[in-house]
Amino acid sequence: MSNDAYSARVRDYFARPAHAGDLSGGVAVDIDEQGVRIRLAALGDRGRIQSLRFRAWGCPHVIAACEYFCARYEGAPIESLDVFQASDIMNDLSVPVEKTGRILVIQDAVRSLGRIIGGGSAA
Amino acid sequence: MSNDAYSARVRDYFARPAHAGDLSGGVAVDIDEQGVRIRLAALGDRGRIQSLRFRAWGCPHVIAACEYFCARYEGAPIESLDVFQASDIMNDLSVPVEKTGRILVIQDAVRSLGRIIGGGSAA
Amino acid sequence: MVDDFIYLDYAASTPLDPLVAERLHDCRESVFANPSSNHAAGRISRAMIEGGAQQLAALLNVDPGTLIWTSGATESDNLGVAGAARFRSHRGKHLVTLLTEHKAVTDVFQMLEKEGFEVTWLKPDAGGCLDPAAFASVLREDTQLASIMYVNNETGVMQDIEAIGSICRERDVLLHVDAAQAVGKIPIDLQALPVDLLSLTAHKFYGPKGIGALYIANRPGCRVDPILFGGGQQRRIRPGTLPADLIAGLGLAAEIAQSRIETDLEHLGKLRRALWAAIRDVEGVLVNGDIESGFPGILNVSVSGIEGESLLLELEPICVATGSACNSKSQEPSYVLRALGRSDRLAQSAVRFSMGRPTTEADVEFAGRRYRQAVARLRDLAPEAAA
Amino acid sequence: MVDDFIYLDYAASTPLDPLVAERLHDCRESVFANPSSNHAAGRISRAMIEGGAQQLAALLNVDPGTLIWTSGATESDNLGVAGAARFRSHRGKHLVTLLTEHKAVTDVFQMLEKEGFEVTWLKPDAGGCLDPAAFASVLREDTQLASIMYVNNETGVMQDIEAIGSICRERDVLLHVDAAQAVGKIPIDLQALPVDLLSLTAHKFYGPKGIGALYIANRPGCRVDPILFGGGQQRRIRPGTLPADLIAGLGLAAEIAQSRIETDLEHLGKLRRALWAAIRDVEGVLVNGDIESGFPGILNVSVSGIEGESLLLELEPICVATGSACNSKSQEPSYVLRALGRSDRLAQSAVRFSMGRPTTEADVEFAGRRYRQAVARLRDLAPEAAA
Ligand SMILES: Cc1ncc(COP(=O)(O)O)c(C=O)c1O
Ligand SMILES: Cc1ncc(COP(=O)(O)O)c(C=O)c1O
Repeated sequence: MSNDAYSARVRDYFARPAHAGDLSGGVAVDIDEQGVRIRLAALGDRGRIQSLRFRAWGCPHVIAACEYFCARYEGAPIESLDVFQASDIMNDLSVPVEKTGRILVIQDAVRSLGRIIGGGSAA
Repeated sequence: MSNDAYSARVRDYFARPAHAGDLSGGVAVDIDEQGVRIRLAALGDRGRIQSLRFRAWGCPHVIAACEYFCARYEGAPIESLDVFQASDIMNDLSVPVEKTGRILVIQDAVRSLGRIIGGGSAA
Repeated sequence: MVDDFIYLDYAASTPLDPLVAERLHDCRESVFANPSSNHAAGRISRAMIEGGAQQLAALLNVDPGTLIWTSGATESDNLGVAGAARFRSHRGKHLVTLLTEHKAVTDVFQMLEKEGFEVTWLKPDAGGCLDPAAFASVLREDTQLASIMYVNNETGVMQDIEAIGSICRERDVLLHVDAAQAVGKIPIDLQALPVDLLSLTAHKFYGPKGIGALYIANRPGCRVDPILFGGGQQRRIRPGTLPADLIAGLGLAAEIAQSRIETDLEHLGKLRRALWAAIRDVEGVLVNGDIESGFPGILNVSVSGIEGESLLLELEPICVATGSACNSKSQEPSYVLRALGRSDRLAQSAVRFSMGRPTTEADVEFAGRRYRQAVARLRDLAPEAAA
Repeated sequence: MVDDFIYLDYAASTPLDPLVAERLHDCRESVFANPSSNHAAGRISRAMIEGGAQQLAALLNVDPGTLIWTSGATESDNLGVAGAARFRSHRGKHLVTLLTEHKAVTDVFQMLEKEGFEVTWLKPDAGGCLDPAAFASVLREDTQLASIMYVNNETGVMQDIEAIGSICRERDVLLHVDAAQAVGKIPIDLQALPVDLLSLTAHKFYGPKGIGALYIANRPGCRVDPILFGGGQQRRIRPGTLPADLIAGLGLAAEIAQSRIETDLEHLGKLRRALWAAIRDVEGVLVNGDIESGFPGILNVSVSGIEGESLLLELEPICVATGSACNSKSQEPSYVLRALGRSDRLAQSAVRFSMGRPTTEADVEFAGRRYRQAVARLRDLAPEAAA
């Protein structure tokens, strides 16, 4: 309902973030920007992202966006991280525009993750 | 009740002005002042006022005041007209102060009536 | 309805539509949170407000986002007129209005004059109408705003808002319309009508008292400076906790009005004809306004040789007005009727009968009879009758 | 009460007292006429308004004639502050207020600054209190008006209005008090308290939304310029058709409040103690304001390491506020808590629990449990938890 500041998906991801937590092994990025703190951890396997986990400190949209990202990119090709777009989150989760900056922080984290995990698997 | 612009007596006198009308014989004064028009007619008898009648064009307080005057002064000594006070009407009928001017018009008419009827009975 | 009086003062205020009363009552348990609150209870209040906005928007054929809630038409008039005049004051300080506007408009213009604005006060013709050509002729390069009411509250006279609005659009002048007596009573389509700001109040169309709105067209240059300051509610245009229940009531009243506007108009037309038929041959009786055109819910008549206050008391138990309700307490003859050229005496004898949905033909026939009797008795009481 | 949420936001707004709801509903048939109308129906409305005025006057121990009806505390604050400042501007243009006032006061002072007034903004101490001596020290020869709120809407902190008012009287400075959170909740005797202008709103004490009042002491030099213009209602101080039903509702709410103010205070004190007991050992939790003094209906707490918006969502179905309702939509940390010296982060994590008559101990215990769980889960989600 339009009177709710949070879409149903945001509420759902926020309440049950299946990918919250850590991974043993793999790589991780930490980012602390715009009052948002995120850690994304990934385990790659033969060009694909095998597992994703996150930790986050921020508003409900940030937490939900992290979960959304993890749920969507587990199993995806590692290269797809390079073309990940914050605008997908904005649209799919109906994030209000004034929060664009925060969602871009997640985009930054994802891109860094892509570089690390790509570099890691090449090594 | 205080929310009523008219006291119960004003409503009563206005609705049933027993002394409205004319007298055959006697004396009368006509006055037209402050947007109020009044005719007071009186019949004197041996120093007393035997009958009083009025006609009036004005607000309800003016009409009620004329009736009040007539009802009260029928049978009174003619001299009492000289000491008639508008303030009696103001108090007894709870006339709002902004109408003082109009009630003074009635006082003028009563005083004139006193002079004429006094003069008339002396003649 | 209380039956020890006959209420013919619907232009002053209307009773709640029974459905609106029920809606208000139903709100009391679940719709009480502050609609600005970001929680479940607050969302319920917000939903009620959005529903109300949609209903009112449908009645006026506008986007709900163009509506600002106020405490009534007085505040809407103040916000629309003073707010727009100030917002555009850097472009020019000339304003135009009509002598027969409601006090909530004329008093604002007088205040603006003290603030340094220049106001042209137009006089309507003897029938109360403003000639659009006369209006056009006073507009200047620096004219920024005009305020012309839709239906006059004393006489029911209707202005040609379409023509006046078109002139305003051509000349880049904002038009504010006080539609307190028009909304919910005559069809108003703001997609078709060139109006920039429009004031309304719910209690004139069977909605609750204490709630009104200002429509602000979504056009460049059409904005208002706020007149009240506080929280960030309503895009900072008007602060204060919104009464979600009253807005829901206003919305339902608007929806009901929309569904029956034609029926209501027909009903009122019949009543006005019946009332006029009952009193038209009273000697010296005159219609203030125009019996043919004009809003049919109002019949305003003067009569020669009768004092107005006594007439009103004599008419009891019929509840009618002299002039507008806001002036009923003062003894002064209506400035609206004076502007139509009535003498002080005739203006002072004016009685405004205003009919509404619950009014019956029996009501107006009784009122007509009573009017004849009242005039006859007061004439009989007057000194002239002795002659 | 709807039972899919627990409402702990009584400082934002209260539900109608059931008796008040009945009174409002009962008004719908007979109390609808315009109270300015000089006829039988209008008299009924006037009588309702006078009754309401008497009930409110009794609560405050004032003469009913000192009360001006408004649409709520926002309008009352605007009228009291801007109206009095302008009325006395020929004597001087210095004004004094507190940084932690409600927006309906601070935004008016900011507007007055643009108009050429000079405003001294006082900072309270870390507990939110204004030291009367600090207040006295900023008064000047040309100081005309001070506005100091009674109970702070975010923290419940109470100012020493008696001491501040006495200083004002000595120095011939008018004192306006925003008592929106105090009226009907704590005893206020305006015969004893040296206050010149006092704002209130019915929906904070179980009365209807859309109606409030401004008390204007009957003392020389204590007057306000109107901020709205229109009909001659309310001695020209505030125009517009008065909502007699809402005023009757406000009056009854005032009467009910008067009869149970002590019981209510005791009830709220118990609840606040229980709530604080349930959360006080959460790591890093801090009271904003003062748990000992202060209005017992409000408990505002911050907690380290927690993002406020997520905390609020996690607390659902408990309806609470961050900061005040009017600011709930904005992401900015409360300016009130910043003025108390809280960091942005701590201010942003603030939760205001506000209790009311219907609140039970079970409600606050549930809320306390939920708060602990919420803090724990959010901490667990944060990157630090990984370390
Ligand atoms: C034409 C007109 N404008 C404005 C108003 C003011 O409306 P309200 O008293 O609801 O503020 C009224 C009614 O009193 C009116 O008839
Ligand atoms: C202290 C204070 N002042 C003023 C107001 C404004 O009241 P209202 O929204 O009823 O105009 C409020 C409540 O929102 C308040 O808490």
